[in-house]
Amino acid sequence: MPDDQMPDERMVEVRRAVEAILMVAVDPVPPNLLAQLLEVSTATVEAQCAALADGYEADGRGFALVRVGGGYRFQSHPDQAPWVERFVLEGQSSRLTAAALETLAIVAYKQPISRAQVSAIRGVDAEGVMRTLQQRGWIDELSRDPGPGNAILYGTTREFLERMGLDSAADLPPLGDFVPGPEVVEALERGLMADPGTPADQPIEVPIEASTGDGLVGGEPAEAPEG
Amino acid sequence: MPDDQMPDERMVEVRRAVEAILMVAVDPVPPNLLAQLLEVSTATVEAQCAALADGYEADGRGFALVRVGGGYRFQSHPDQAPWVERFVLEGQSSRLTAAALETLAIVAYKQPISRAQVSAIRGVDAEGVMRTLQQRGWIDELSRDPGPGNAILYGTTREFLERMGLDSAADLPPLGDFVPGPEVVEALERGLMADPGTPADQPIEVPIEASTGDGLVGGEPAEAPEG
Amino acid sequence: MSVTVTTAVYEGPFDLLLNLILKEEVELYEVSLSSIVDAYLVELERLEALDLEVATEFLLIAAILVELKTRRLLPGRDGVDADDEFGLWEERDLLLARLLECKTFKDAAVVLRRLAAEASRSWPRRAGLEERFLGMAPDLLDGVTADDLRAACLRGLAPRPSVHVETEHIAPIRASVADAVAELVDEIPRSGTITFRHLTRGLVDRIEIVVRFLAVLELYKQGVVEVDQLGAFGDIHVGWRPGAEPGDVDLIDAYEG
Repeated sequence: MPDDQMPDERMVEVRRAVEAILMVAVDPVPPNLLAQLLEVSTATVEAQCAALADGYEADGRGFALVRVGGGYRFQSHPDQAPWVERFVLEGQSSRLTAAALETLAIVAYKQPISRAQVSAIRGVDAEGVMRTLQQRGWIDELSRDPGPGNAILYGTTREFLERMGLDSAADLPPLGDFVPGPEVVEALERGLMADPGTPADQPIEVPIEASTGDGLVGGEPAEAPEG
Repeated sequence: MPDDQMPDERMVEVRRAVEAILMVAVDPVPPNLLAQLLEVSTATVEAQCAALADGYEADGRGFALVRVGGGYRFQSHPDQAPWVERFVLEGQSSRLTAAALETLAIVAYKQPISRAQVSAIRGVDAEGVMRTLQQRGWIDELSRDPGPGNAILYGTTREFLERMGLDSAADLPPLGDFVPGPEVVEALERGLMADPGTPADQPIEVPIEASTGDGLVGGEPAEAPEG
Repeated sequence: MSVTVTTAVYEGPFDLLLNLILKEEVELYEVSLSSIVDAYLVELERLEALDLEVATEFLLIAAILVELKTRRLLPGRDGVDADDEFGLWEERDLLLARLLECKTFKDAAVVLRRLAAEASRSWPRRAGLEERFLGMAPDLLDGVTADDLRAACLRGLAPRPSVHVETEHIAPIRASVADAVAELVDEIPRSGTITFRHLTRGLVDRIEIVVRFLAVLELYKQGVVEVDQLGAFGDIHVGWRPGAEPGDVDLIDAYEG
C-alpha cells in the first residue's frame, strides 16, 4: 500500500515503532529490515524516517536520526559535540576494567579465537566487551573458522602490538608452566565450534561487563547497601 | 541561578545537551554528573529531564526518558515492546525461577548479607541460586564480614535496579508491606498449636487471596529450571 | 484427609509446611505425619539426589511437629518437666518466626517479579559513543604493559575459584551413608565389638555422626552386626555377628532409608 493510501494511525504506529527500535539498536538498522519487521514497504520506512529526522531538526532536538552505513540510527546532534566531548572526557573514569583487560589478554594469547570460545572461558557473554575492543582498534577479525559454522576468529591488531612494544604476538611474555582451569581447556578443545551467537531458546547470560559502561571503563562499584 | 531566573535559551541549551549526552551514554547518567558537565544545578537538570520526559510522552514518542538505577537514560517505550521484541530476537531477560526471585528478594532487603544467612532464611542451601544471580549480574559481592570467618557479603547491583525499573534500592516497597497479616500469623500459630484447649476440628480460614495472591507457596506453577 | 502435593515444587521444608498449613487449609493435627513425610519424599525423588541438608532440616521440623502433636493428643500434662515444656514452646516460636519470614520474602518476591516484568517491556539504549568520539576517549591502554597482559591472561585462564572454598566453614558436609557403610564393614570385623562413641571419634559435624548412625542401622538391617545398649544414654555397642562375612554386605549405592 503506497504511503498516500495508508491511514494516519498506521503511519503513527510505524513512526513510533521505528523510534523504539532505533533507540535500542546498537548498529545502524537497514530500512529493508525495518520494513520487514513492521510489515510495510521500504519506501514507507524511508518516508517515515525522513519525516522523523526533519521533525527532530525542526524541534531543535539534541539528537538526530541519520542514515549511515546502510541504515538508520540515532546519534548526538553534531552541534552538541562539545557537550558530548565533555561527557567523554570528564564523565568517565579512565581505568580499564579487570574484565576488559582479561578479555583482551585472552584474545592476545589464544588468537585466533572465536567469540564463543572467549565467552566460554570468561563464563559470561563477551560480545559487548569484544565489540568495544574492536572499536578501539585493539582486536580485529582475522579469519573464519574453516569448520562448521564458520565462526569469526579474532586476534590482536598490529597497532595494539606496537603499543605494547611487541613485534608479534609470539613476543608476548610466556605464560610459563601454567595449568588453565578445566572450563578453559574444554572451551579451547571444543575447538573452533560454530559460534552459537545468542540462540533465542537459550537463557541469555547477562554480560556483567555491560553494566559498566562500554565494558572497558571502571564503573561505579556495586550499589551501596541500604538500610 | 534558580530555574525561574534562567533565560529560556539556557534551558533549551541544557535540554539539548542532555538529549545528546544520554544518546551516547551506555549506563544511566546521574543528575549530578549532568549538572557538573553543564554547569547548572542538579535541580535544574532534574527539572529539564522531567520536562523532556513529559514532552516525549505527550508527543507520543516511541521512546522514553526515565530515571532508573540512579540516573537518566533513554529506553524504548513500554507499549512498543511487541515491535522491539521482533527486532531484539534474544528477549531481554530470561525469567527467573521462583527460587531465584525469593533469594533475590532476601538479598535486596537484607543486604549486605552472607550466603549462609540467605540459606538460613530459605531453609535450603542457596549456593547454586546465588551463583546464578551473580553470573547474571543481579547481585555481587559487596564486602567481607569483619567478624570471624570473613564471609563474603552480597548485595544487589545497579543492573538489578535497572532491571527492576527502580532508581535506588530505597525505592523498593518497604518490607513491612509483606509481613503477613494477623490472620496468617494466627493460622500459622494454630497450625503449630500445642495447646489441647483449642478445638482441633475448627477449620482454619486463611484468606489466601487477601495475602498478595500467588505469593503463597506452591501457588505459582512450577517453572522450568533455567539452563 | 488426603493431601495432594505432587503438583508443586517445594523449595525445602518451610515451603512444604507453609503450604500444608495455609494453602491446603488443613488443621495440621488432622494431617497424619506420614502424609507430610510422603509428600516430602515425593519432592525428594524429584530432586533425584538426597540433599542431606534439606532432609535434616525437614526431619528437625517433623520432630518438633511430632512432639507438639503428641502433647496435643495426650490427656493431661501433669508431671511434664517445666523446662521441657518451655523448650518446646521456644522451638515452636522459632519455627513460627521462620515460617513468617519465609512467607514475607515469598510475597516480596512476587512484587519483584512484577517490577521486573514491567521493566522488561523497555529496552535501554546501549549504542554508546559514535565513532568520532571514540578517539578522544581517554587512552585506556596508558600504562598497560605486556607483563600486565600476561598477568591478566593468567587471571582469566585460572580455574575459577569454587564458591565452596570461600565459605567452607558453613558449607554442608556431603557425607554419604554408602561411604560410611563401606568404612564400617572394614572397621567393625577388625575390632570385634566396638562402641558407637569409638566409631565416631574424631568426627566433628553432627551430620557425619548421624550418617555413621544410619550406616550402623543399615548393617543391622542386613543382619551383619549386633547392636546393644545397656542403659538409657549408655554406650551403644556394635559387634560383628559371628559367621557374617563382610562380603555379604550390600554396599548400597544410595541410602534409601
